[in-house]
Amino acid sequence: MAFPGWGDPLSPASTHVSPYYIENTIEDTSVPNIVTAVLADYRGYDTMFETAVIFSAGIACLFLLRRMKRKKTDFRHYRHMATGITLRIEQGGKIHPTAKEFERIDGLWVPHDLIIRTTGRFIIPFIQIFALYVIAHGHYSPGGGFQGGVILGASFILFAISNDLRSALNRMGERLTAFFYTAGVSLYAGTGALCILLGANFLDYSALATILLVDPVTARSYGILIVEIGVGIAVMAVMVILYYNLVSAGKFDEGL
Amino acid sequence: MSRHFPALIIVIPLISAFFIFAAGGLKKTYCFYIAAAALAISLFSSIGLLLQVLQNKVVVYHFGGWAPPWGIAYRIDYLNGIVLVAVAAISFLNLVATKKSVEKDFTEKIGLFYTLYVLFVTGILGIVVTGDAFNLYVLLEIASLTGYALIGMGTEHAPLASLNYVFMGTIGASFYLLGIGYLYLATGSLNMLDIASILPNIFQSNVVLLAFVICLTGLFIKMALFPMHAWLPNAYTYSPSPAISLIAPLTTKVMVYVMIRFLLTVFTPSFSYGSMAVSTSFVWLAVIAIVVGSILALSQKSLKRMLSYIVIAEIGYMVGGVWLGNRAGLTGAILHIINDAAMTLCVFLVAGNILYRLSGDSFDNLKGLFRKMPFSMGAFVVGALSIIGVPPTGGFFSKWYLISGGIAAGHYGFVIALLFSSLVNVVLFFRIFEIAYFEPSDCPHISDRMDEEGKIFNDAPLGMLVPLMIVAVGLIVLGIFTDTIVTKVIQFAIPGEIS
Amino acid sequence: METIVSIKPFLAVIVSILAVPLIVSTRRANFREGWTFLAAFAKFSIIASMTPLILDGVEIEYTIAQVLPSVAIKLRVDSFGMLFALVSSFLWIATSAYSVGYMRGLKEHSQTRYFSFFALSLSATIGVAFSANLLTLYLFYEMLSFATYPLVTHHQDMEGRSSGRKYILFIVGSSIGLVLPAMLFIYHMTGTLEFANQGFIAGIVSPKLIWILVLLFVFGFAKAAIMPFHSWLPAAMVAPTPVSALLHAVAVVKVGVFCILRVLTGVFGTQLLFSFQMDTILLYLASFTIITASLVALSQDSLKSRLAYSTIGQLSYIILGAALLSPKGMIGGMIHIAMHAFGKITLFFCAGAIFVATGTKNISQMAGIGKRMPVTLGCFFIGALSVIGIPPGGGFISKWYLLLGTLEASQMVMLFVLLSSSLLNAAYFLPIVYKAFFCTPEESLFENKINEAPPWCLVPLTITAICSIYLFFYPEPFLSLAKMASVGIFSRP
Amino acid sequence: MVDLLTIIISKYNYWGYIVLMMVGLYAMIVKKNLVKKIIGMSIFQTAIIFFYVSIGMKKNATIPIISHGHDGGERAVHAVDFINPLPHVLMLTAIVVSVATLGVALALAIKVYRQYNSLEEDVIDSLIKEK
Repeated sequence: MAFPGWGDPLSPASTHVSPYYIENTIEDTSVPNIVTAVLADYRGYDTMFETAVIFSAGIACLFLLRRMKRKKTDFRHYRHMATGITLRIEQGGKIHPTAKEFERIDGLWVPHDLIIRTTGRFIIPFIQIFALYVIAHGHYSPGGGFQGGVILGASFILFAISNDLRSALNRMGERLTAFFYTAGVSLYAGTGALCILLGANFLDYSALATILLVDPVTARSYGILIVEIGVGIAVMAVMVILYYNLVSAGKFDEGL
Repeated sequence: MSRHFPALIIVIPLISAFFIFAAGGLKKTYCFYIAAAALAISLFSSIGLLLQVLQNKVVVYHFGGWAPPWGIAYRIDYLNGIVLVAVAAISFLNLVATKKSVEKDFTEKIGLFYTLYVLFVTGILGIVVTGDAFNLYVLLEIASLTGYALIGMGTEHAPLASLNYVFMGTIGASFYLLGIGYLYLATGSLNMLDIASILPNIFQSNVVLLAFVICLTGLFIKMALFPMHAWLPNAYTYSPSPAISLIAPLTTKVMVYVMIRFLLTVFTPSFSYGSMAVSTSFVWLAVIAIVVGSILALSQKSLKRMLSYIVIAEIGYMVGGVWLGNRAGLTGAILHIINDAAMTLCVFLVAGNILYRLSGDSFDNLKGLFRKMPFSMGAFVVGALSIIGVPPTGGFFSKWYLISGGIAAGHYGFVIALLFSSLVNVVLFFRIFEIAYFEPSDCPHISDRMDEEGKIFNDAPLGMLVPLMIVAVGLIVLGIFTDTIVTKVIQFAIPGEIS
Repeated sequence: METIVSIKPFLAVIVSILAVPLIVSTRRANFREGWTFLAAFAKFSIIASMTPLILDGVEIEYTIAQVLPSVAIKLRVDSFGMLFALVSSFLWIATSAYSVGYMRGLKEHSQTRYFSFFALSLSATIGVAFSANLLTLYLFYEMLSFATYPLVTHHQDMEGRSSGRKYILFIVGSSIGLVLPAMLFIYHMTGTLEFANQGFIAGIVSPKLIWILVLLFVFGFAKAAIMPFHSWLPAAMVAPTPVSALLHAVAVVKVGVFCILRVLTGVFGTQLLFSFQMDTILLYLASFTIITASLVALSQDSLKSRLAYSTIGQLSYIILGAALLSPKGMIGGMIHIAMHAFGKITLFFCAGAIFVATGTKNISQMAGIGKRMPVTLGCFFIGALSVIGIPPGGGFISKWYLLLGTLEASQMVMLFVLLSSSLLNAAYFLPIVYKAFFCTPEESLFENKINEAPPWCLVPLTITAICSIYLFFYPEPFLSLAKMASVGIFSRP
Repeated sequence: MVDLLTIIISKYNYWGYIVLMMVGLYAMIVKKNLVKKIIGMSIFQTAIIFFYVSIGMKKNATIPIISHGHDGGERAVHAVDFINPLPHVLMLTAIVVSVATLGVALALAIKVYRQYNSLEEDVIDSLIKEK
């Protein structure tokens, strides 16, 4: 047997396992998007671990880069926007970030560009709406947790770029992000564990029928939705935390 | 609950990772205890699984309730049952043994460290237990990513070494993934048993051959077999000691396990050992690995670096034993996966204790250590004897099986290489004993205190010593119970067609 | 040949290991040595209590652990093993007493380590004596090698380290490099390693391979110090004298020859060796070593190294006796283990006593020492007689049997070798005694008043000297044990 | 010659991914700049993703989404009408993995830069040699 040609419908790849998915997805899970069904149910266990991979990537970056203490030697410049006086603060001290009339000036500081800011402000809500749509509508159209999560994360990153990291951190702080990606992954793993507690195998969503008060098939489709949401949250948060880490080299206070 | 052991082994550490991460933000002291509890549970359930396997040969678990090949199934038989217990036990012991030095090295980041630790263990355990070729890839990546991070936080040139490890590791994993792709192309399935049932009809296909070759290449890179070993020494030398005493015993050995799994289960032996020329040439590769590893180890000047070259040589032992393709050789290889993991853990834990007390692990720093750290060095002696291969330690018996496998296969190059490396190990370790024994310690260290005979006594704290002692005793116990392990478990792990 | 299962052999092995933690944990010197004595006496009494059974032709077995299919870590006490065990366990008592005197006399450092490793190596020795199969033999052989390393390097100076290096390199190198593969080959061919009176590889292994295996074993057990694998022995003489005495006159070297005899008889079997003319090569190896060692010994001025080379020669007597493949020769070889042990340990004790009392190591500075230490030198004379093989030294018996063996096997060359080497022995021992006693006052280097070594040294060496005379008159139970053993070995199946 | 050409044409997906893979390998082996190596790494992984996705392709079949919910399942579903969903699923995982690897690799690169103030391998090597 040689290599099957391009798009050969009789190749073993498309005749052995995959037809089962295509022909039984509706009966098994009532999810029209077969990819979503396979991703989150038939091979849901893989997907849980790919979420775990993302999670561990986030942790790894924190572990490698995050600087808990700052060096005593470095100093900061702050500019009082009203008067234009620039203060220099030694020994790593900082003006409280909520003090709006001061702005931080560092090596990466650029005078703010009105156009970029406003465009960002306009676009970001639409991006986020679209992201939520992609997550929620993964059952019926291309999309799902990962895609949606990445788009959602992109919206935050866009905000951080168009303004600066500090204001992004004010909106979505480190702890909040951490909470999100922990919550996201544990939502996934927790659903699986719940299935064990309900007496079925791990990640066997049909067991959720008893608490969701629906028939097992619909329960599977709900279960898929739940884990997709978990994935979405986790991916979004990890994208954001990766960005924070990498741009600020783990110091979380300056950056693009 | 015992029905869910296969899931619990993996899922409990995974879920505990989230709690550890949370605890790292709130109360750092909890992290260790959560991790210990999680790993204890997975150790417990792995032992339970082994007992189930001894009872009814094989345990299968369908995730999501989907039967393979459509769903992902875990399949525990004699082969991975025993490896599973070894992995779980080692990761648990190391966790307990390194508590103090983690607190010393990562005061800020204890939470993150333990999160990565349990995630790594999750990955490794998953690799051992899974029955799905692609699932194995994902778990492999979890283990690798966390491993990169743990190594990257080491001393000196650790980040660079770790980055090179990332490159090599990624190439290895990607090759494995590609091989799986070809298998999927040829069979249309990802479940190991299903693939095995389909392959015999299409053995002569060159797609299968390509898949075989590419998978092996990936695994060889991952297990640092000789020509692809370049990443290992630096990564192991500079990495933080509590991490390396976890990574060094597990990563490479588990990769050897995966290779055995592929040769025996996925590509059935009739295919794997089909061509004499191929297997012989692989044994010769192993011989080169053993000889080169031993010789390079001779030229090292610091403990951890020397040990990491010994690890490279040990990989040669196992790969050679596997490719001998006879019962004795395979028995030796599987036995050596367990013994070598245990003795690597032992010596690396000692290296950790030394680094916990001393400024460095270069040979000059080892002077007078037998006085200063008698218990650690005592354990080190046991580990060394096991690596040299002195009865009744476990190392002797696995070496025994490997050599008799070599004789049975009439492959005397392998036999000679094994004997040679044992002799080199004698030289290596007695050199260290001499230094640690005779040279007066000229560099008194901070917090050296005198005992009543006026000797400097400064061994590692009890919390680190007790697990180390358990490991050292375990080496001898493994040796004494070799026959039980072989006759009760390993001989069933090898398919009957191999004589 | 009935066999009973009893834990006694295991106890005999383990008792001195059990003493180690006690020795380590006790700080006071007296208690420490007390433990050593306790262990020594316990060991000896256990072994002695088994002797009558053995003399009745019973064999005692005990399986410690099943480690490989059809191979266990297993002890079996037979007459030959019992002979060796008796000798070494008895001499341990004497040596412990002597060690106390010696170590205290010289205020040696780290005596705890010394005594504990001493006990450990004794366990290994008994283990070798009682081992029922090749694997067990190998296990205890290696254990002995590693346990004696700290004793050899006791002084921790440059010299001690280099000789320690040499020691480990020769002993462990040869055992891993030669014995281990040979053992594995045999296991691969036959599937078993149990010693049998007639050997167990007859007819299974090809002649050419048997030649190789025999040589692997004979050189692999380098503790037997057959040339060219002998040079560790003189080097190891840097160790404290009691160590040299017990380990290099009794335990270590005798373990070497014991192993060789065991393997030749228990693995290959005399018929097999005979049928392949294996005896000739062994005989010539042995006789070469005997003559060369004796010649070298002549040229040594340091007393201990002269003794060392004489040991090398005497060990090959035993090999030669076994290689004659004749019952009498075998008996001679076996009891020579005992006789030479008593004689040589006396000599070493004397050397140590002289060193303690006067600090001299070299023979050239011992002129007239007899005036000062008459008892010591008297015992030295007896020991020398025994080693040379002149009545009333016990060595005469063994040499007598050896000569009978050469006649029995009609090996006239060997007869000649033995006789000439006896002359050489006389030539390198008697002058010492002669100079020590009969020299003109102006030659004498010592003032003419008696000033012996401390009694802790003196008593043991007199005891061993008396023993070696006693053994000339009553060579029991060793002779009967050896006879039983050789009967078993040469009994036609 | 012609049939060779037809082979190449009919199986161009394999050649495509092989070329891409070689580009990635080349970058990882030859380039001295660590970031370029990292880029090469992701190209390498992308090549494999491309290969997998190309496996899933089926001639005259549509995307694996059944156009109606499970209440109205009257029209029978035939496997030949939909392309193979499994490779896409696997590659979603693989993409995520490669992103994660990329993140960790970049983090390490930043650490390296912090340590040596350079990402050029030969510069770093010379720095190490000096010590």
